[in-house]
Amino acid sequence: MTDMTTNSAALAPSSGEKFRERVLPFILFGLVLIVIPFFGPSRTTMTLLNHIGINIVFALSFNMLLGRAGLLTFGHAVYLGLGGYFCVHILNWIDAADGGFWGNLPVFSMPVFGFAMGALAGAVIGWPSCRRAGTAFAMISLGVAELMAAFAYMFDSLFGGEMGISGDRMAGPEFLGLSLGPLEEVYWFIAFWTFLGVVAMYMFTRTPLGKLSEATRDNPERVQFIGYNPTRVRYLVFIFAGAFAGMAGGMSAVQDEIFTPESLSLLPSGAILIAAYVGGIRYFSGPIMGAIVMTYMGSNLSDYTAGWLLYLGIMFICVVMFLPDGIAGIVFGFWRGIRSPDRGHLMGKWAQQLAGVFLLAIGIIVFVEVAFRWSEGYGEVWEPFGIALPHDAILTWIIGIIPFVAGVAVLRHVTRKQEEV
Amino acid sequence: EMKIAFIDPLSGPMGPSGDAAFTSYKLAFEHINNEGGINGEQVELTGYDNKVSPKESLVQLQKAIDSGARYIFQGNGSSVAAAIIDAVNKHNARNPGEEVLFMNYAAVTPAFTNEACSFWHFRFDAHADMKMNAITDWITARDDIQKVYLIGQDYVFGEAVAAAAEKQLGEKDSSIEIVGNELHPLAKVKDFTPYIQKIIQSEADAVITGNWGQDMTLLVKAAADSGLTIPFLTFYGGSLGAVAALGEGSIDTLYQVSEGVTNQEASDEQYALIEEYKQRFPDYDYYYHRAFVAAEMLKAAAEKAGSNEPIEVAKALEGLTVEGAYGPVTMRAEDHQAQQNLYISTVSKDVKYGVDNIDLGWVLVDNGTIDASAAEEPTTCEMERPE
Amino acid sequence: METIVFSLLNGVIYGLLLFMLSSGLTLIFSMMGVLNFAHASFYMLGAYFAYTIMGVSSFWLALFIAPVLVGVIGMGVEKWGLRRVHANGHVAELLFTFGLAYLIDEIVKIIWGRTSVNYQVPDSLNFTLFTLYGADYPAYRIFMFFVAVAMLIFLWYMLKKTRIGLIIQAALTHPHMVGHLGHNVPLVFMGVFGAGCALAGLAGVIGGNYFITDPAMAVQMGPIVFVVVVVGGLGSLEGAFIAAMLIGILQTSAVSINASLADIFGFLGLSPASEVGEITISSMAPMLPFLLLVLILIVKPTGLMGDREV
Amino acid sequence: MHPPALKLVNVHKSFGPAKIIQGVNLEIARGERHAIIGPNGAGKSTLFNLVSGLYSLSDGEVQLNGAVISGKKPFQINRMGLSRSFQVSNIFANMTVRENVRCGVLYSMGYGYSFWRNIGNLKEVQEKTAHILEDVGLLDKANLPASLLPYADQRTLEIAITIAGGAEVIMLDEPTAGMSHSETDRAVELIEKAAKGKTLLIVEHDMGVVFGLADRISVLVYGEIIATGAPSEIRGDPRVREAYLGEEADHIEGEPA
Amino acid sequence: MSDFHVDTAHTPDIAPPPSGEPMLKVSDLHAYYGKSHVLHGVNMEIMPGEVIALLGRNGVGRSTTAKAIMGEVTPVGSVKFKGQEIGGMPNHKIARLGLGYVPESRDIFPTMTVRQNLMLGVKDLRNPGKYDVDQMLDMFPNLRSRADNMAGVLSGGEKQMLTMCRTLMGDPELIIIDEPTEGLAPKIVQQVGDMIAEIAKSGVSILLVEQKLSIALRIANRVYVMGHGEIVYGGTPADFKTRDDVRKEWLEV
Ligand SMILES: Nc1ncnc2c1ncn2[C@@H]1O[C@H](COP(=O)(O)OP(=O)(O)OP(=O)(O)O)[C@@H](O)[C@H]1O
Ligand SMILES: Nc1ncnc2c1ncn2[C@@H]1O[C@H](COP(=O)(O)OP(=O)(O)OP(=O)(O)O)[C@@H](O)[C@H]1O
Ligand SMILES: CC(C)C[C@H](N)C(=O)O
Ligand SMILES: [Mg+2]
Ligand SMILES: [Mg+2]
Repeated sequence: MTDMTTNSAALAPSSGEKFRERVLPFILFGLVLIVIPFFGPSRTTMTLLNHIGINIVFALSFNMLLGRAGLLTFGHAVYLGLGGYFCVHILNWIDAADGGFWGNLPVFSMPVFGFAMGALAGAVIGWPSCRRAGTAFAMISLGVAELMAAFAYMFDSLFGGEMGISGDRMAGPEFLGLSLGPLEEVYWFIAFWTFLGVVAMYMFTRTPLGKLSEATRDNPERVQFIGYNPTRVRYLVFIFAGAFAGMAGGMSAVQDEIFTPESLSLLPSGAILIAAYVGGIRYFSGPIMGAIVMTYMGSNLSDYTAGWLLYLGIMFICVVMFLPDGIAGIVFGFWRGIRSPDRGHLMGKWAQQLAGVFLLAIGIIVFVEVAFRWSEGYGEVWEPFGIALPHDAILTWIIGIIPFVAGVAVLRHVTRKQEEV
Repeated sequence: EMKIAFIDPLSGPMGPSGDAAFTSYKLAFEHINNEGGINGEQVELTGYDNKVSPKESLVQLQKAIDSGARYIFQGNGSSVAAAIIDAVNKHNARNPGEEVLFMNYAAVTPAFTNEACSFWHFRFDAHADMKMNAITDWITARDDIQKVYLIGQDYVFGEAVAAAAEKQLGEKDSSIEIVGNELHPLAKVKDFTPYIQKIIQSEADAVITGNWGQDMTLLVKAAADSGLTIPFLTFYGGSLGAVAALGEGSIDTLYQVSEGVTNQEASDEQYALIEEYKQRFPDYDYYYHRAFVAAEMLKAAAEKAGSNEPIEVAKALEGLTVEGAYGPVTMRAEDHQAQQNLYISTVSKDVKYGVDNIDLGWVLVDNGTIDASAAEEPTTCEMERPE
Repeated sequence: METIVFSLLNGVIYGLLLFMLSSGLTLIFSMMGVLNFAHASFYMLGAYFAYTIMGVSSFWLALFIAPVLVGVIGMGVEKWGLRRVHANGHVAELLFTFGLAYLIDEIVKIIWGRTSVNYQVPDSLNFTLFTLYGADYPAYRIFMFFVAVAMLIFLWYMLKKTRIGLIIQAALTHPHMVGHLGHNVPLVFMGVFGAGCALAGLAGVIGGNYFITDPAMAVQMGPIVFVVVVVGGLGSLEGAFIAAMLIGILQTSAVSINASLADIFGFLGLSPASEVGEITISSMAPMLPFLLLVLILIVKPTGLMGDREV
Repeated sequence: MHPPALKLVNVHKSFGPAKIIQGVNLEIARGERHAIIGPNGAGKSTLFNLVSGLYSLSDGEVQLNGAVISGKKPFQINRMGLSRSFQVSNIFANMTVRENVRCGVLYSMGYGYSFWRNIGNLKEVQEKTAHILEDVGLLDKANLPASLLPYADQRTLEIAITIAGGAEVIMLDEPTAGMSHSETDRAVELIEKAAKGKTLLIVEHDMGVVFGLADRISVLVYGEIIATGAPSEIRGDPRVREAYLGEEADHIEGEPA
Repeated sequence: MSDFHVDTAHTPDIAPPPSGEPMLKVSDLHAYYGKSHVLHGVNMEIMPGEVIALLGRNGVGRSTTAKAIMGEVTPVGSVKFKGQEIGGMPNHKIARLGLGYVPESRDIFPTMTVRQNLMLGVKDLRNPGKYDVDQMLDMFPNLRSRADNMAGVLSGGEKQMLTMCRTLMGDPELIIIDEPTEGLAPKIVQQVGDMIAEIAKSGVSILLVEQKLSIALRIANRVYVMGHGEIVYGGTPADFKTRDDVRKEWLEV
């Protein structure tokens, strides 16, 4: 620490620092959101971007629990789902209404209703479950998710059974001149709410309650002795997390115009857990990065390879094992590194690590791709860069094994050296 | 190049159902391509895995449309079909000039060609009421069946089957008692023994089920394990593995209604196709006859319209008739429901083509042919057509 | 009467299978404090290995070799994966096994395909044992029964009566002290994880052909196994047994009850035509275990027999 | 006449069959600096846990300024003006030093569970935090994560969090355990400053600290107070010598400030 | 790490140990808790059959020395047992070489009976040591009366006896005992002292980390005093008694 004055104002970051660290990133984020459409993205890209926006809000809300409050949940999709369902119903009410409140309600406002519904669901479900933390909380969330999904399949009039419920986003009056028909208009809608959600959730971390949720994560026992009830803290945070998830649900209702019971189940909950964790739950921006990367991979990787789920699994395990700080950890580590005095040395280390990872990746990709084609049984042969790699050729396995082994060796070497320091 | 998207489960518990159809379309379009394509354009067929999830299907649909596909084939699951119909309607309304057509080859909830009918949707399979008609006729003709048990999957299609059975049995023969009406979760039950136990206790003489995929196979497997040998009247007894699960027990207990049976009289051409299919895809049997019909009708309509534009093709499809291997197929213009012969078949040892790689196969039952005109049902469709 | 007998017979079998699956999980959790999310994946591996072994040899060989193979894989996972993650705490361990489950599922799909394989009950066990009220009772179910009971006895003996059991039990609370007494704790942990996985594998060998062997079997069994272990009380073998039986019987008997909610709560004015009223008990079967889980955790967080909170 | 700041009446605590606290009666006047000493396992920390609400009493009653607090939750007792530290450092490891102290300050300044205010804009909170940090000498480490602090600094932070809320009654459980000589001296200085005008209850094994700081001392052995009195009395008490001080009693020097 | 090494073994206050091959030789041992440096180069030697008392104020690092030897904290420097380097060895291997450890925390297994606790001390059932359970119980009648009780309900003194017996069951050649009398009633302190003397008589070497001078001086052959993470004094009890300066500077408050 450089500034060692006893002046109390010097403790808090200077306004310049504040601007750089707390305002500038959001301005940049907003600018990016505004600029994107001017590159004329295709419809596919638009859809992807919209889903990324939804998942950013969803992942951040998830991380209010896991990263900030230390509450691992396997059922966060319940709140997104309930918020979303509520909004699809509203879409239908708007569609059916002749004037009146619903008739004059712009669809643009859906995330507000999703937020309210998510908060309500969080308040109801959180009441019993927040009395416990740790594994008990996680298990309750798992039970609740399965229960809600089963429940949804039973109540057709609310959840539409297997078929789910669809709505029409073009219903109701326009707002800001957006009919919400074409995807570009939906993009503006999503961008607006994503930005709002991100800013709101960031602000939340800066409130007393936000800070206390971190304190409760670190040491719930001690929180009691500074005058707070940890159960209460968890409960309030839980409601907010549910609310923002519901908001993401509202966004999704408009984008996808359909909700099905499975959106309440363990699968989407698990997916967002992975996204947030891969992104890095210790950083505010981690889940954002995770949501971007995972949504992109989830929708595009599958176009390139049948083995995309396997790659995701491998990636996730590697993150858990070697990079507990996730992508954000890498990004910020890099950023700190290039500004630190021994950057030369660090760069060397990174280069080696990168080379190791690259080699390892080649090995893994060869194995996976060849194996997948082999298992399909249609006799298709993988031909990267025009080199045919059938599963029964020795060359194939050499090309797989050598980089794999070399990669492992390089990485071990780097870690060893690091430990010796 | 004409891009066609096939959206269905290609993995998971219902994967084989989707894959069997996918392979059929592959072969059908391969033949069409070999003969010069459709209006000179080669067909490019791409599969999209939807895991029988309506929401996932819409994501895949969007992807398919974005990649240039204008014809969407789907069949496994009426819940998915409903979502696709809705999405296609919206897409076509919002993107004039870029319309897409939905070719439904198996989702047979009657509503799709009745109150929920759409100009952009065409169904190539007979719907549940039509098939149920054949089944209930067959049951009422049998004096030894007095108690019937209904079991099905808990979703629109399962509900439609149950409703049709109740209604038609009530109308046709009031002496027949429905001793059970059960819906179980779709693709989630692993052990049907408790359900079979209930059937045994109800002392039913026959079971009617619309189950398909894994739910069909596991149901009859559990029945065989518990020694239940009453007739099973099914829509999809031909699902992969069902016959194998029952073995010889399936003879005269497993029945199905379909648009064709491999062992029935047909042209040499058809026999050759059946053999070619089996040889190309040894895991499956020739089962989705309507896939070949649908491909042929698409080609015929496009050539009749002289264009591969969906809207033109759709207009040409209306009222179009093609001569199928098991009789003529007509696309009724009123509701876009294909009209064709239906056949009731059961399992026999004495067959030309076995299924499931064993020497049992499907043969027509006596009086098992229902003519298209007899199978036809009225529609309530009020179709909105683009000008 | 018939209904009750059948529900019991089937429920007990299902319960025993659940117990076989959860015993390994209980073992691992009680020894190592690891909630293994990939447990059901090891169950799946057991089934697939058995299928493959049966293809070249016999079921009886598979019955022994498949669990051993699964156990060896489990030991590898512990040694090269879990041990590393351990330092980052229980959440990291849990997430590791969570990712592992994905990985195993995908690898199974590569090796054995995305659809089910034809793993059948061996002919020697494929006969009807007796007929009851007109329904056949396959001999295989009785075989399952005996294997499960054998597992229960084996585990109980291992945990309570052998020195290994003592060492493991001691290592749970004071791993370092046990080390200072000259026992190789990491090896014991690796062994325990391997043994737990092997038990899951054995359940797979037995359950894979009774139900169906496909890549979805892990995902479908995963959550319910957790319910058993948590409801029974984490780490309690007796608890797991009781919970497995309870859930097995509960779920199976629910399926056989035709009554609807209106039949039961009709006196409260619930109409059979209403959406809630028309729900049948049998259609609620799948959600019962989870209802039980949530209720138990809220009311008695230690589970039925457990002595510590989850 | 004020009621005593803290009053323990016939306090009992058993864990299963083990009777750990067996009838403790104690009155601590306002402004008093009271030390509890006794062998390991005598129940000193248990007594702290009982008073602060972490454990529930098996029998007896605890009063804070005349109000009964036994049976209340720890956070309720804290809000009534009693704050405690822990024998093993019990801080918010992943937060910075400043955030740690700030959390301690928040409730007392009336910000409760507020989620509509930006903590950075709460002037008084920032100032009070800085003030406390300066008092305890952690200002220069304010932006370090607490887990990276050296052991003695963590102990200091533990004290800082305890006094941050401005409670009237402060209870410190072995605040100098594990500190070196000079660190101990600094801690004692800090404790004296922080406890000025407040009531202090302290557990310590370091007799230098105890005899230097306390107005009165109680000796707890096997869950019972065997002696209470001024330091000089305690030092001379033969029972205390036998049970706890042993030979050490001869070596305790005067009462350095 | 600094490479330079102060050989404290030859500073005047540390008398050389009796000659011969040491059973345990600790040279320049450092240890850290996270970033805090606790041991700053500890040197000591223990000869076969010796009882060594390690004295020092609270928190100087005596327990840490014991832990570093046993591998509980990572030792930096050299720890040789019977000539073999044991730094970095897994703890069960150290134990199997014949080094027993009774930690400060006692760590009895509370849900097991006294007998089971003792049985766990045996490293290899096929090759048991010179003691069996009955002998142990004979030695401590207190324990015999509670042999089938859960160890968790034992009194502090009984627990202490149990942990020591448990370690003896493993037939160690050297036992490190950390604060055996901590928090014990004076009467029990006496008992434990007798017991340690008993063990020493049977030929086992002992490194006793102890605060109570009376006991330490009664049974030890030699005394080490620690201060600031290093050894500051070494000598016989007789010599130590004459060294008021050492007592004043390093032991008293
Ligand atoms: N939660 C508990 N369950 C069972 N026994 C307990 C519990 N907490 C404390 N004890 C026991 O109560 C006794 C007193 O413990 P306590 O921590 O109060 O001692 P202490 O006087 O603070 O000792 P020290 O000076 O070592 O801190 C000990 O024997 C301890 O084992
Ligand atoms: N786990 C730990 N983390 C951080 N610091 C520790 C830890 N354990 C001990 N220390 C610190 O290391 C130093 C030496 O501790 P050690 O336990 O070796 O002392 P000791 O001489 O045995 O004293 P005593 O047992 O009387 O407390 C002390 O300052 C102590 O506070
Ligand atoms: C593939 C088919 C079996 C689908 C089923 N007929 C349905 O409508 O849902
Ligand atoms: Mg204490
Ligand atoms: Mg110590």
